[in-house]
Amino acid sequence: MTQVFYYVFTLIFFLFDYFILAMGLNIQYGETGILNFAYIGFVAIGAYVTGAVSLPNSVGTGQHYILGLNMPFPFNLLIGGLTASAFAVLVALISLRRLRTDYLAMVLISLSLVLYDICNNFVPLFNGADGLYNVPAPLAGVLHLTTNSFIPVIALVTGVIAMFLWWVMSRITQSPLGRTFRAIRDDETVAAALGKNVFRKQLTSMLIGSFYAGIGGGLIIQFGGSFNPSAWLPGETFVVFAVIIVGGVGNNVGLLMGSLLVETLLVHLPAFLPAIPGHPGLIEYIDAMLIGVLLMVMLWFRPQGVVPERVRKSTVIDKLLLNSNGASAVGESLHDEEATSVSQ
Amino acid sequence: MSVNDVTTNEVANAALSCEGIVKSFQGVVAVNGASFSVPEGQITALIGPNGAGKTTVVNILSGSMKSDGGTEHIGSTDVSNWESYQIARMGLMRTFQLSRELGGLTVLENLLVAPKTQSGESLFNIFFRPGKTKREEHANTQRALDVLQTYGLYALRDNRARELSGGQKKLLEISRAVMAEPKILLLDEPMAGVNPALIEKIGGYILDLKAKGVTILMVEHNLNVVEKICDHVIVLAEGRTLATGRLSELRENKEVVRAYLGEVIDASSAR
Amino acid sequence: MPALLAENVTAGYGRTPIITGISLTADVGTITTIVGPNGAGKSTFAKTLVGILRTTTGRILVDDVDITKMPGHLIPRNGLVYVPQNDNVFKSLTVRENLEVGGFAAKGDSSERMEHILSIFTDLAKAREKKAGFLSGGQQNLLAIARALMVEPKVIVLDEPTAGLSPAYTDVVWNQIEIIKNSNTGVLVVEQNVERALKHADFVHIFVAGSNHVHGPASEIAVLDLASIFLGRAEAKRS
Amino acid sequence: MQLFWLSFGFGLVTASVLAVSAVGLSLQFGITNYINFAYGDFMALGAYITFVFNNEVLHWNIWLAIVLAAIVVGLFAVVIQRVILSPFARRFDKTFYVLIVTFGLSLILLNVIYSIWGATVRFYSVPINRALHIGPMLLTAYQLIVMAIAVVLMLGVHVLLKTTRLGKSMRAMSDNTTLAMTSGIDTKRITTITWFLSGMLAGLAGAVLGLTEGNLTPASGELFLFVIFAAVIVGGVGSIYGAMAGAVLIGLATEVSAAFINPAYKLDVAFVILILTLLFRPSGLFARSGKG
Repeated sequence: MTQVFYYVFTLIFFLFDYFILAMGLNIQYGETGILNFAYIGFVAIGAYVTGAVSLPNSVGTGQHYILGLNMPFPFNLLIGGLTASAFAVLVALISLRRLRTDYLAMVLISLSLVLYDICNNFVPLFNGADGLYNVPAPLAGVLHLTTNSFIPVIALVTGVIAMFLWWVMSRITQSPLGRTFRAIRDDETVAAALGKNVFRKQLTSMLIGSFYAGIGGGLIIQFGGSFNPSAWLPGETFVVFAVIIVGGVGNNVGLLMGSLLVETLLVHLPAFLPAIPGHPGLIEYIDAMLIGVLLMVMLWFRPQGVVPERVRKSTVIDKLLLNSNGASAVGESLHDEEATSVSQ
Repeated sequence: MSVNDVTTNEVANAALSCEGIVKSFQGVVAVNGASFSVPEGQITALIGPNGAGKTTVVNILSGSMKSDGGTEHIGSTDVSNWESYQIARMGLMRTFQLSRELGGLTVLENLLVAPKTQSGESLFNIFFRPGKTKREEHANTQRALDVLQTYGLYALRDNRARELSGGQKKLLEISRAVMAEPKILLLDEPMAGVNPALIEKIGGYILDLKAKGVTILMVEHNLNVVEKICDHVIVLAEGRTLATGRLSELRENKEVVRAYLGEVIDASSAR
Repeated sequence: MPALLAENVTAGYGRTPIITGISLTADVGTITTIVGPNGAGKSTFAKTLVGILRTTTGRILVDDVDITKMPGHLIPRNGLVYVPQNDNVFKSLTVRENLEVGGFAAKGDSSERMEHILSIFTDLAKAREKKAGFLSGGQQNLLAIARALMVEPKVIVLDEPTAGLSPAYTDVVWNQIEIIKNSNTGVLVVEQNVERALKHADFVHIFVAGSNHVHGPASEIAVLDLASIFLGRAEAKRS
Repeated sequence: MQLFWLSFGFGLVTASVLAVSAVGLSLQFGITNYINFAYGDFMALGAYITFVFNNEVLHWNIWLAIVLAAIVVGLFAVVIQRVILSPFARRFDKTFYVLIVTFGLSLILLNVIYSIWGATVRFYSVPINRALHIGPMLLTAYQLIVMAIAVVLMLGVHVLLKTTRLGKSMRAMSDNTTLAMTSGIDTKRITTITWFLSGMLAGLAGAVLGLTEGNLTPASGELFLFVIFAAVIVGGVGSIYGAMAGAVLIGLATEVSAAFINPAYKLDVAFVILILTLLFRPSGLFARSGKG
């Protein structure tokens, strides 16, 4: 019974964590139109940095990493997110300015592989292929948690962070900045002709999205206490793409749905199935195939996702304005005919 | 002040001018030293036969395309080869020949994108100066709704722009540019593919803009329209400025007729 | 029987038709031109003939073969070739290779045909091994025409073959078109330059707003008030 | 100096594998105008099918196995193009979607390979091979044969493109698809053939990669993919000869640098060259002329 209880919280953790990751990729791909195939690399940076700054001095643990600051939660997480952001801006500065979509995709996927290669081989950075382990559990000391009772707590904490980040993201997507992002996604040339500094806005979008990637990654290492290169092979980026495309590009509720369908139900639930005897890992492989197939089927039959992007209606603002200015109501009836007569 | 005064004084009153614009695509010359100036507060037509380089000139003037040579001034500021967004911030707005609506945005949002400086476009302001952002957004929305009313798109404000008809997209294109409060407006064939009733209407809108002091340069090949609403005409042929003046004068100009109908084959009549 | 027969053709991009109910013919040994103001649908019509755009109504016959629904690459094999206005050569291929590609759809020996064509297009013969992308605009247009001729077409459709060319080079191109006409081929030219169109054409169609209600032998069209049609002073009337 | 020549020899071997795979990728890109992110998995598939023919079941000669595997992957590529990629490319006009689909395809194929052959490292059944001294270089007979295959294939591709009707049609189509169609080229047929060739080269490259590296793992193709990207971008995307030149440059640079830095990072050298190229000559060092 308790086993099931912890499984459920593990699923809840991943639901919220991938919701965070999906929001980050969505602002880049769904809102701004940047095809970031290196996304998982930024997640990894967040995870490693969060882990590295939370670990105590390396003496005795046998691990190699840069700092040993033993930083407490949530500052470690924040540092992880900010580092991922800073790195994303650096990458964008080099690659985003004049590359067409497919060049950019090639460069970013290459970057993702190179980061993987370096982290896997360069031991002094993040302990090479072994990765970081024994990362202190957040709040464990404060709340006197055991290995098991820790799981519901971190799931809850992640849920709270996800809700907060959802609120932040809604503020951004509903703001003029979010609108400008979508204008760039729809037509860069028009956005530029309207006086928008497209490159700078793309940088901003990369910065925001990668911060989310970093936080999501940081939470993963806090949850598991360890993180190594095999957790973030470039194909993992695709899982996040699957989450946002299945759920609904450009809609935060859709992203939560996508995280539930893809990450929770497809990726993690089958992990608890007993292995098929004689075929270790087969379930995971089939699982990954299913994600690929699901994404293609969705793209073909329902490209807008389970919960499509909302039409941002003017009614709310309109009501506010109508109170101060009655002219709009008169205008509506007058202009209805005109608008239809224009159709040709 | 009459139109003639403007044309004689055009250098002094030029809102926009260019000198020796050159552009070629893979060895094929599209614009070959076009030079002209657009008098302030007037409607100027840019006409010429197919392949004369009109759209390329508009693209270069608005910064959507880089020229191979030549200079451009807005007022007295040298803006040669500035980025598109920098030119837009100087108050020059353009429309596109084939309407380029921001398809995923609603009609209202298309307009709301346009105002040049919006404090809500900064991450800092969104979270730390929400009041200012909100006030600005409300003012912009009010103005956008007014513009939509003026252009007969009010009822469609919540429709996705990609769902509009061809004519409605044309109107959206113009109203979006107007929303940015341009000093200079470049219209690339605003009447192309538009039914006669709507041509009449768009013509009226353009005259209204002129009355508000907007300088307009429009590429147009419907010469009836040019005759009715334009003060001044620039004829472009083979990438060069062939003539400038009023349409009635230009109709008698042999070179202009030649550019439209082909060179006069009889050597004696060909100057 | 005309080499090319278009009957009641309507076509456009998406749902909106650009050209409506156009019928015309082009005969072997004659030049038929299509003139008209910008945006009248001249190029759209040319693209519809060769299968880049599809008709919504009407039919197109070449030598009595119905090509209306035929896959685009089979149309040249049936004797109808097209020279677009822009991007009309394979830029990274040499002049010779461009001609070879043109000859793929032809029956019989195309190397002989190529020598014959190069003997007419002397400019191209000199640039045989040059990449087409490095030719001047005028030379590219000539190469495009020469490539189209490689299939020994019954009808060749030229979309503004002299647009953007200098007057001298315009002469060169028209001379070639005259030669083509005399080699047992029907020529259909979309032309901006009305004087030229009238000088060389046997038959002229004037397109206005997507239809060709003014048409006739060049001599009849020449006496119309063309300036009024083009510079938009009044409705054109047949005299 | 001896170390230099040794690594130079390995560089030529890597360049050979790289050239074959980069040309395969470029051929397909030129025709369809989108990048196939599953290309690395096509390679891995080639390697494992070779393994099946050579070792697991049939015990055929390695070269025969490679050739047959290449043909199988070629046919497989055609099926993938017909059933999945081409419908997506026709339906969505933004490249975005097709790129994501090929990315997804890559995930599927990788896991198919894992499901069938597992994660264990596999080896071809080939006799142990003593290295031969070729001038200052030290190479095995297999490595020499791989180099010879690459040279022959590159010459073959050159002859195909420059002299045959098929090759000229392919080049014409990669220049301008509509014009090719109105000139009488059956663009659908050319696309199919190109995918077949591209798949064949991928399968072959994957197999010889396994042979030169001495082992095969399911992810080896994907890891090699970015080196291919580096070669293709450095050479100028879409240019076949650029891809060949890029392959030689990247192949030599990665192996020669491995003589002087930790060999674990030799592939990252490719990435550094890629970034430098993008910064200073974004259209590639050997960008094709005559086309913008």
